[in-house]
Amino acid sequence: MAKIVGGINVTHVPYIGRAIANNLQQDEYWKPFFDGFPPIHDWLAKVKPDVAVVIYNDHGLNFFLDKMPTFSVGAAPEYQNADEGWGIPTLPPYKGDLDLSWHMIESLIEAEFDITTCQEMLVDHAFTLPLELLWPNQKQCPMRTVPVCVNTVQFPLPTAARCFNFGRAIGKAIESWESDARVVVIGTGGLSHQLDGQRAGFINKEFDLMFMEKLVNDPLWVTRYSVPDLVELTGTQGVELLNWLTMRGTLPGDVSLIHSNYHIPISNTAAGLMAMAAE
Amino acid sequence: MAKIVGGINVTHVPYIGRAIANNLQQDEYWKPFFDGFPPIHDWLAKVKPDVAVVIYNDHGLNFFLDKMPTFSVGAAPEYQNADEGWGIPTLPPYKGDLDLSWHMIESLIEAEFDITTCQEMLVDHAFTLPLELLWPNQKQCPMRTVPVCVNTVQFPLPTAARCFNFGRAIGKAIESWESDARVVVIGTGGLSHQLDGQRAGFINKEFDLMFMEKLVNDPLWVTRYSVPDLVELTGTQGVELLNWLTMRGTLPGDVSLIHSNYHIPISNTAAGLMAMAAE
Amino acid sequence: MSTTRQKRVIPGTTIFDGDQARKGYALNKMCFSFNSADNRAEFLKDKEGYCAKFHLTPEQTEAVLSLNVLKMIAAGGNAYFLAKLGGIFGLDMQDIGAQQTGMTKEAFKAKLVEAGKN
Amino acid sequence: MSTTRQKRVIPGTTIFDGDQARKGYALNKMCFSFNSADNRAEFLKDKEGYCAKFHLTPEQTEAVLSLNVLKMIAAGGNAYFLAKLGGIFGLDMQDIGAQQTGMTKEAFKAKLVEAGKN
Ligand SMILES: [Fe+3]
Ligand SMILES: [Fe+3]
Repeated sequence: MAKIVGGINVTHVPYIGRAIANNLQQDEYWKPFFDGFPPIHDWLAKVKPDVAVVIYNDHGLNFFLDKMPTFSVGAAPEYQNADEGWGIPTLPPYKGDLDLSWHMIESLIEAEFDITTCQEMLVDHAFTLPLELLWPNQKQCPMRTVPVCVNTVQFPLPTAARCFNFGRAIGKAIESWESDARVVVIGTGGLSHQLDGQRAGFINKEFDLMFMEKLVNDPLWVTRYSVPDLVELTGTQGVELLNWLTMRGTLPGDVSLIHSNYHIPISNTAAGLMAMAAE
Repeated sequence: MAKIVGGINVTHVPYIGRAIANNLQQDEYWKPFFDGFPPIHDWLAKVKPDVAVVIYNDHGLNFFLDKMPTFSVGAAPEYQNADEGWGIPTLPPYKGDLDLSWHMIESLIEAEFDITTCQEMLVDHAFTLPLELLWPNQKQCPMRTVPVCVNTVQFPLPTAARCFNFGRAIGKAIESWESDARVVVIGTGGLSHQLDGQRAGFINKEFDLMFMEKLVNDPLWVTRYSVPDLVELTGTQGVELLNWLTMRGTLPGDVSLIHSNYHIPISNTAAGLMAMAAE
Repeated sequence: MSTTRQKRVIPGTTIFDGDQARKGYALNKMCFSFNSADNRAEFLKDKEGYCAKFHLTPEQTEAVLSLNVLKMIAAGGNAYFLAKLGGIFGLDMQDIGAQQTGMTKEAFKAKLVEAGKN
Repeated sequence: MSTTRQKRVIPGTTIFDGDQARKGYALNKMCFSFNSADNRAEFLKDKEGYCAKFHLTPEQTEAVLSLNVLKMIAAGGNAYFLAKLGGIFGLDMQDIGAQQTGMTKEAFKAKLVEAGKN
């Protein structure tokens, strides 16, 4: 059976793409963010995953409001990045893992998650940048991948409890996959930020730090909050932390924190990073 | 609060469209099928619904395999019919009911159904023909409508139990809608038929009649069967009976059978029809 | 490359699962394009070229050109999408049923009527 | 016509719920089209004509032409889609944040830095 080696949560602001393209990693503005990664690179070199399941939200590249799924799972041989409207150069395609995709789809529907299956799928910055940050300076990402999208665009969003349980079902699916592959799960987005409205620029450091702390040993803590609570506490885009929570749900048993980092601001966002090893 | 007056299940073979267009209702081939409807027309005239929630499966008009939802709910002001590949004339647009659509969407996500919301949606013969059969000879269908799609195309399909519970959640959503509207729920498709393979033409009268009988007072009977069981028992397209089961789930409390009809064959299909009044 | 789950065997029946979907994606995508009358006309003008445009495998192209439904299914075709291809040639569901079962259309229709009598 | 549920009020914040989505569909669909460079060029050539092509309301068109983000949100615009419109004009998230909060860009950036210090 496949093994989940652990999980990583990381912010996905588009702006990061520009910093990488222009080699700004050691600039004053960017250093506190990029310096979070080397310990996680070391851990990845040690646990050697073959496949990355990436849990993120699409920002209007692959999905529009005509067909907006709550949860969707990719099942394509390859995933293309594409222009999101800013004319930023697109990244090379990502290898899929069709065996894992279909095994997950079968397990998730059996477990009564009503997913949308995507046999063709464009992946946006929320998928590409975390992979770029975690496996830097490569011509093409060395992982096989399975994209999983959570709707954080069109309200109502799935509840925190539903997301955690969705993560649990993904974890069980991976662990019941007849393969000797080593799998890392990545959740992207957040932490607190709000792009729109008179409250634009809202950040909540206190909540973010509590959330990161609880996520290790008491992840159900966050399920006490409704989605509107989470908007109030973390901002209209801060709710992307649902992707972090879904990732955490995938990890079986107890976890140990490998490394974490938190820095304000990157663009309008509180930038968080956490890696956890599965026991 | 809105009231569910009852539910209707009916076959949706495209061929029926041609019979209506050519006025063949009283021809020898079609008479046993069309004669099933007048008692249901009488019942509808008595219970006077304002809105029809139509539970069906898309046949590759609105959805392709690039984005194939398990469950989807329409939220458009109007739904267009369109060419499905056979060049049959398209029917006039159907009025939506945005208030009910969004109320259902909010309730269903809260109840942990991971639906796809469709703010633009083409409706195929599985939606249009049942409305045509139930409200014949009208310029435009007099109901406001909410389309609900169940995936019966790409396996794995949702289990029978999941479909029944999805129906239950739809029923609760309708009944908690602050409106004085009267709602009829329609499930379309089936009964036993298989279009593809060496077993094409397979029909299972015994199972269909048992299913129709159980659907009134013991609908959970069918949840003893897995989806592959249902394919074996009813054919590759016979699994469209999941739409019937979903409809049955929406009806609160006990139901009484208004009328039913069963005739073999219409095209390659065992044609079923049932109307049930909610208490 | 395929799922390792044990599959249910139902004689004469192909379940359109992930394995079928993987094989048949290009073929089904071509059939989906036949919702448009323009695309149907383009296909009829140059069938082989149209198949190539959708990157069909040789096996799929051969099945389409010979209008062999069982071969299309073996190549990953899904009944709901294939029906749109059948429609281009004016084939109804009894034509397609007869072809797959190796019966005459009359015999196939008689078999359907018979199913109502038991 | 709107949902009858009681809504959570969060000052300075619009939740993109069904009511917003109903109002904003045309505007958001136009913004979604800006994933394509050709469409962005077409919009820049004739902004008003491009808005009309997507059937924007007068209120939406006015908000787009004046590049007023708060008005776009009031007219049903969603932040994720509106960002694609902002990108056309080279606006970054601090420009957009400053405009909405009535601050200078420098003050808005200082406010963000401040949030890291408490
Ligand atoms: Fe984001
Ligand atoms: Fe059907």
